[in-house]
Amino acid sequence: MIDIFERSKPRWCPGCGDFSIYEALKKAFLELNLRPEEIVLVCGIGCATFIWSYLNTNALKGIHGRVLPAATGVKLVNPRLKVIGISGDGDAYSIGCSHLIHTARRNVEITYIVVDNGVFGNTRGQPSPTTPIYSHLKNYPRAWPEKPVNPLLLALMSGATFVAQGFVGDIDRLKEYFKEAINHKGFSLINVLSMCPTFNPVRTIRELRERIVYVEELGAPFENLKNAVEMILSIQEDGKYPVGIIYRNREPTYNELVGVVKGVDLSINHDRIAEISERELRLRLLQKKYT
Amino acid sequence: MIDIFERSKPRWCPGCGDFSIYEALKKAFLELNLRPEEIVLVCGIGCATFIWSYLNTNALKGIHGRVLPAATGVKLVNPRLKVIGISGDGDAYSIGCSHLIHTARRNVEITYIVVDNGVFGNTRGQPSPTTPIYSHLKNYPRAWPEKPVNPLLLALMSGATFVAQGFVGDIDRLKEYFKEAINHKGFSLINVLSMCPTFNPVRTIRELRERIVYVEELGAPFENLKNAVEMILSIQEDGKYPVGIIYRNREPTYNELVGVVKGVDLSINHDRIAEISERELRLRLLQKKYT
Amino acid sequence: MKEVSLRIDGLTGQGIEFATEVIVEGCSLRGLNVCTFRWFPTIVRGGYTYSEIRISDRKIQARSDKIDILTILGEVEVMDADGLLSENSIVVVDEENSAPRFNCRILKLPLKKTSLESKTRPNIIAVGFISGLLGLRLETISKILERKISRKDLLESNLRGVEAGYRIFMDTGLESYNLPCSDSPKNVLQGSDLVALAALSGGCKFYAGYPITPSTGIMERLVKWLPEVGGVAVQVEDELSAVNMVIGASYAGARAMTATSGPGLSLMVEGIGLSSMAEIPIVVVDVQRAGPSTGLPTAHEQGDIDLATHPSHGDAPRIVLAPSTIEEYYSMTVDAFELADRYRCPVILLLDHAYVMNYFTLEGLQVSKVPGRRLASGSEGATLQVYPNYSGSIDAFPAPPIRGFLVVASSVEHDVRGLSMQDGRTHVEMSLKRMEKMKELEDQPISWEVLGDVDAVEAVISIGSCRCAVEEALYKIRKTGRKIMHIPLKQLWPLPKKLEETLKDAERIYVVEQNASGQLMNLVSSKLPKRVELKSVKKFDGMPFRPREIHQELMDGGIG
Amino acid sequence: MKEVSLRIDGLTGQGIEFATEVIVEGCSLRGLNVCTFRWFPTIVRGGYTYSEIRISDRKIQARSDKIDILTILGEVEVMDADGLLSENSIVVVDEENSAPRFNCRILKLPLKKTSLESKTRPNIIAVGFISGLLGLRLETISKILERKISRKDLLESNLRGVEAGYRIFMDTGLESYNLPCSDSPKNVLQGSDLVALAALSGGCKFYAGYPITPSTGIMERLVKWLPEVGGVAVQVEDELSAVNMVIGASYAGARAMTATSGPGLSLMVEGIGLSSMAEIPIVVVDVQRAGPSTGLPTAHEQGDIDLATHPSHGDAPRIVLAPSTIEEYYSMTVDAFELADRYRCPVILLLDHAYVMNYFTLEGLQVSKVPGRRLASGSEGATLQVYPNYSGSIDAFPAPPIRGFLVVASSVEHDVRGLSMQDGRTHVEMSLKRMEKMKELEDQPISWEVLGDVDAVEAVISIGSCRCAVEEALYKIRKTGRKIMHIPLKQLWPLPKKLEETLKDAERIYVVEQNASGQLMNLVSSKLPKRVELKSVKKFDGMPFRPREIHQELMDGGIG
Ligand SMILES: Cc1ncc(C[n+]2csc(CCOP(=O)(O)OP(=O)(O)O)c2C)c(N)n1
Ligand SMILES: Cc1ncc(C[n+]2csc(CCOP(=O)(O)OP(=O)(O)O)c2C)c(N)n1
Ligand code: SF4
Ligand code: SF4
Ligand SMILES: [Mg+2]
Ligand SMILES: [Mg+2]
Repeated sequence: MIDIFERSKPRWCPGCGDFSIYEALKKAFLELNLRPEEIVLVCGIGCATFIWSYLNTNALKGIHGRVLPAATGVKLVNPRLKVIGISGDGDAYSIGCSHLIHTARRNVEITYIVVDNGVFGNTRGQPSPTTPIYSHLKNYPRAWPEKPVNPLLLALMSGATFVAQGFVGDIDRLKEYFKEAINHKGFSLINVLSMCPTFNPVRTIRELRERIVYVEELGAPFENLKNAVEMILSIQEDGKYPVGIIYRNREPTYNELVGVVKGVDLSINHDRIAEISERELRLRLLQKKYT
Repeated sequence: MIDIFERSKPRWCPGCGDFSIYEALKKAFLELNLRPEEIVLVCGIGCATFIWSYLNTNALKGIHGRVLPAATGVKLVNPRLKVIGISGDGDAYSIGCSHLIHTARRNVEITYIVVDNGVFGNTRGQPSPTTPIYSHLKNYPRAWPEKPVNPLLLALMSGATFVAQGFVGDIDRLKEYFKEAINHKGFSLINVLSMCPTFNPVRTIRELRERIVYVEELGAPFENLKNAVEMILSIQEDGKYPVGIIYRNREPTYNELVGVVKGVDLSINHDRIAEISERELRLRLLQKKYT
Repeated sequence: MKEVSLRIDGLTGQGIEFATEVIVEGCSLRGLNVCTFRWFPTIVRGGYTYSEIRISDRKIQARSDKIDILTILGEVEVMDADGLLSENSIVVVDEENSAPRFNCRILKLPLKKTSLESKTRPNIIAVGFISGLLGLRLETISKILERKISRKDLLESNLRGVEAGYRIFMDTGLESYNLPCSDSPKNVLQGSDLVALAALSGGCKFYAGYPITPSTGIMERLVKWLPEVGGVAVQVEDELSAVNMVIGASYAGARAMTATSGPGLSLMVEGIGLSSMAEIPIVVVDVQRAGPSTGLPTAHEQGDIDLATHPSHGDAPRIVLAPSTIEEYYSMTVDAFELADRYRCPVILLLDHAYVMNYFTLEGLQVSKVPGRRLASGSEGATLQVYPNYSGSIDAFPAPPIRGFLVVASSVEHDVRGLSMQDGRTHVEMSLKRMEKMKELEDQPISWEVLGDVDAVEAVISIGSCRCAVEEALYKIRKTGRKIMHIPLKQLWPLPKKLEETLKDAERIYVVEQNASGQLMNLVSSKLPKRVELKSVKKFDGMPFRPREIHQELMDGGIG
Repeated sequence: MKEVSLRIDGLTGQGIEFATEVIVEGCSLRGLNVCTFRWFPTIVRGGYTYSEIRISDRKIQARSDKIDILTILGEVEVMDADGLLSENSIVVVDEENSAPRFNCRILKLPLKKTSLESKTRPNIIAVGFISGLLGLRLETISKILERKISRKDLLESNLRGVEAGYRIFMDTGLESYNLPCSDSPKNVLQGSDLVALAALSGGCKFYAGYPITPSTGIMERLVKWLPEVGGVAVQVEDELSAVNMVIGASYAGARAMTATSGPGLSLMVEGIGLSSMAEIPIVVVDVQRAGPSTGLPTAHEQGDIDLATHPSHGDAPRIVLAPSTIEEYYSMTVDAFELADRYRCPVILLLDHAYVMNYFTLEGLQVSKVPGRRLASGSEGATLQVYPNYSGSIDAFPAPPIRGFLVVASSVEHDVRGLSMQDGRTHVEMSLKRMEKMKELEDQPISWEVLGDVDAVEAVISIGSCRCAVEEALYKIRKTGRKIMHIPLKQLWPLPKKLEETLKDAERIYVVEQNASGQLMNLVSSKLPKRVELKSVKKFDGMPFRPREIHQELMDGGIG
């Protein structure tokens, strides 16, 4: 079969975790029977986001950290499009952190994939918000002085209705999470534990493999926030990483909440506008009500 | 006694919650025997932040949403200064949201007071990130479509080492929280439940009074994250607001972590610079180590 | 021209805005033209404020050179009144307050006392009094109150108050101004109404914004109106989000806009560059306020010319427009959407605080019927390009999904298909292609006008709302036989070639603008003849020009 | 002048940077001058890259006009070599790769095979070969490797590889270039070393930044060096945070700086306005890269002139400097800290990718001994003001705590004490006060130079690193007797008055810059004589000018 989703041969460093995400995502698209035209990849800046060059879909390659606002604009206007946001951990949790929180609470129907390799790969090796405190990275000449962020918990606390963590060492499951997330009505965050062999010596696939805990076996996905939070906290206390779909819930999406379930009406209705104009021009002041 | 902390008579709308915060903060300063010169108020933009005009201390009145970065700069350079950040809920959780998360995880020794009146007061009545979903506010002509943020949980999840919630209806306790926060070695967030009678009809002092739960009685402050989170979630599930110091912990501060416990050495040592210059100019390339 | 100018001074929270609205409506219902200006502070209650209402039988869009009736509601020090009061002016002050020392007729009236009696507030009593003085009928004012106030008890006390105020006027025995009232009402509105209406007319279907004075009114209107035409307006977390969301919406097919003021424009700069590079059309409205930084957030200034005309790192083509009349607040906002789509680039509309937030009579608005955005369809797939060369017309816009065609828009350098290209040659080609689009507008600027004597050797260049004050000043000067042309410069970027051509024989040029550093002067100075006498006419005290201020500058012998 | 130019082409990940460093060090240890240029893509592995090394007995800071030795490591299509190779050039290619069709001496060598034998990589074999060709001693190269590589096995394989490469050279029987080597080593470094060192010298004690190519090197150095002088450098969450943190640090008493590139500068615009309004000195380094938007992030361009010179809404005084030689990367960075403190405003240093990221020989650096910031003390309390008028010298800086004095700095309009003022009069006074500071620099610009024939009627204006390429081109032209003056414009804002004066009799002016829209031309054009022949000399393919490119433009008859 011709690979309809391959635009060009991916070119990451050998051993880069990004390849697995590319594979898993391609498979998810194929298994969901999606057509390239109905998918929009909204990408930030960073190695992981290069995926827009390699995957054959529509793409809006934006600027650093602004994936979610741009993706929200796309989804509000045309919800028939499958909107997939792609960021690295720097793009999502450093410069883009605020948008994650606000997009989660709006519950915009976006599949947000964050490739978390614990480093700024593309700028060649500085610590990222998921780099563990006291790490020594290649291009930061001192021990890193910050506690890492907690993306899963931040998303949950902000009202995300689908929160998962994937692992590049397990492409099949990753693909399943992607599929579930794409089918989810609402905002989904999938933080994908990945690695950057070129610049992040602190995190290796072996180390990751040893530290992951599949949460299915612990009763996930939960619909109850408290259960999800407790589970994550417990697993993290043991120095482990939860992997799987942790939380899932159906709540009104932003398109539903702001009244554009079918998207924006792109045709222009001059009569309607004339009516509004007539009403507002003539009666603008008289209309204003004081109580 | 002359009020050394009063610069000029405060001018908020009658009934505004900001007066109580002003009073509580002034009292906290007095009871802690602080001198105006050793305090720096770092303020954003919004009604609450006008406090810099009324309180007689040093002040850095910055721009909207950037209180915490500016405050971090001050504290790193001179930790002998008591650095108090003041924001409204819009300043802190809307435009400034990302800085809250990153400053919390750095554990910068800043007392961050957020006056949470559930509305953008200063721009005359738009919904803020703490406005409840479906609210009708004065200057937003439709029902508000967003779930509110969860400031206490966000701060906790980000690693804040002191998290409290105050209530303007109880100035005495508020003052105590402020005092404890100012004395805390690390980042402290005090979210103060307040109201804007001019623009926020949704939140009244009566309603707030009915819905607060004092957490002292529930064993707070906790040192254990899980306990704190569970308590907040439980209280919120009941539609109530926890009030009190919820969480407190001693961890290394950012000044300690980056090696400026006593602040930055402001004198210039030309010999030391010459040494570095000599070393780096001559041996720049030879020094770089590959492994 | 018959006109009366009145002003109400007091403190925020005293209902001066409400009083203004009622009087403005009253005049409008009686067929008069109005134009207002409000000075107000950032604090919501208790700060010094005043409201100026100019009433005339002619179209007016500038401030008045005089105050006929000054009503002082609070215990305040009246500012900005020097030389505006004459012996014929009437000053109304509450009998309990200290009377100002003006050389005119001072009336000490029982405003407060009467308001207590009628269980309302002094502003309402003042409205009654002023209505009488203006010759507005009590029933007109009552009708307005009835439609404005829904709470019954409140309405009743207001009606009582207005009547009482009216009665005070009757008791003074003063004569009403003899204004040419009629029974054919006139439309009155704020600039923000026009911008929001024009957005609808221009086919805007998506708005995202973050509140900031003085732009917030535009968002408020669109949150209400856009859903009525199948669109949507959202309030977002900050300006970074706003501009990027608008870009996403436009990529997906909708004409889209955001509005902000200086600090927000500063934050949007990176996004504006993305719009330019990815060739995704957006409209960014910047309602200027006094800077720099937070500055005087509720005051009028034209200090964003510099930033708006240079709004990004790199070579990022953009269009910057500055409408100069209230009518152009409508027409040029529509233009902005058309130009954005035609040239696939950001269009920045540089607006004035004074026009956006105040009231103006508007008549004979030409409602635009532009066709909106035409979307590319799958049948065009074969010839379709994401980044075609500019064709001289508005191409069909490629929004996903298009059968057989993928829309790849990108912030990194790309070829015509949108695919990433890192070689220097593509960068050169595409940079030139992007810039090429600007040439047409250089040659055929939008809304170009030369007013007055086109062959004069004296010329005025003005920007935005300065135009109307300049025209009033020139009206007087021209009557003396002095010839001056006036170019209200409305397309700031790209600068029209016509500017240089038109001015090539000018010997004396006045550049009129409202900022301290002469940003308009800097912008145009390379287009002006070299050995010309140049005079920068600036005002930057937070208030719009009055005609006489410009008049004086134009009459001053000394230039240079 | 004796010189050799070499280039290594291949793919990222093939160790071309390492090879460059070793050769550069080798040359430096042997007393030669070098200057390099690296072309590289955004992808970390597998993208086309090349490294150019120009070696000379004289000081050089521009690219070469020729390639003497071209080594091709990967299977790539060689770019940007047109007209640079002559019959005397040597092209080295791996015997397993396809040979390019150049009209010069092609050597197919067993680079890969040999590298496998010596358990190292082809880049090392190439280094050995090239060293031989350059006449560098094998022991020099070995010494370098010993100091660079700490892992023993790696070092050994590298030493083997270099030796094997050297042997290949010997086997070819080629003659070494006869370069004037010596045993007195020369210093070599990157622009980022100089900027970081100058920050220390300028008294900088605080750095906050967010990584972005090509500025990141400056942060990396300061994270290491600042603690050694009692300061601190932190990596923060974004550029908004960086600029505001630096403002906070400066308020608290420390000279402070941030560094970024175009996209980051765009995000810092609002903060730069705060620095200007609150009169808190900061230094913002912008290492330009090719835009707009993300553009070509690893390429050289001078496209941020527009934004840097108009970096805020409102009237926000600022200083913009663009050093033009590697030596000035040091001296003008020190100047930046001095000027920021003297005028209490933001200083933007506009730097070039090519100078920041490449290697240059530096000799005789004048180490600055500026006194750093002087802090105000309590004893001055009585006369102290937060916002004094500019006094003509660097005032003591008021940082809290000061006994008996409160430091109130503010983004909103304020009086001299920093207290909020909302009246128009204060705004006018303070706006003028802020702008007044810029006048001195207009009259007495920093680092003003006119090179060559000051009385010539032909002139070149250049910016940044273009200077050195221009000077090389002019060197040839001047030898023919043609007189041209050259102004490397280093103070972009405020524009020096001297510019206009110096050029008033010019008849033909070339403006040399590296961007598509002619931003420098736009900036200076109002200062140029009106009836002058103007030629814009631009290059914007992501690479610095070569002297011959400028030479050709200056020799072209057609101008205009
Ligand atoms: C405004 C802005 N600041 C900084 C950069 C530089 N930059 C590009 S990618 C990146 C971070 C990359 O890290 P991450 O998001 O984790 O992606 P990765 O490369 O690791 O996949 C940064 C800081 C930029 N492009 N824009
Ligand atoms: C960059 C920028 N955007 C927007 C604004 C306008 N603005 C001023 S204060 C404010 C929010 C006020 O709300 P909050 O922080 O809750 O403070 P409050 O007035 O309620 O105390 C906004 C949006 C601004 N000053 N700067
Ligand atoms: S630098 Fe790291 S993240 Fe980037 S492609 Fe290479 S391995 Fe992957
Ligand atoms: S508008 Fe609201 S928040 Fe602002 S001063 Fe008035 S009551 Fe307080
Ligand atoms: Mg990463
Ligand atoms: Mg608020």
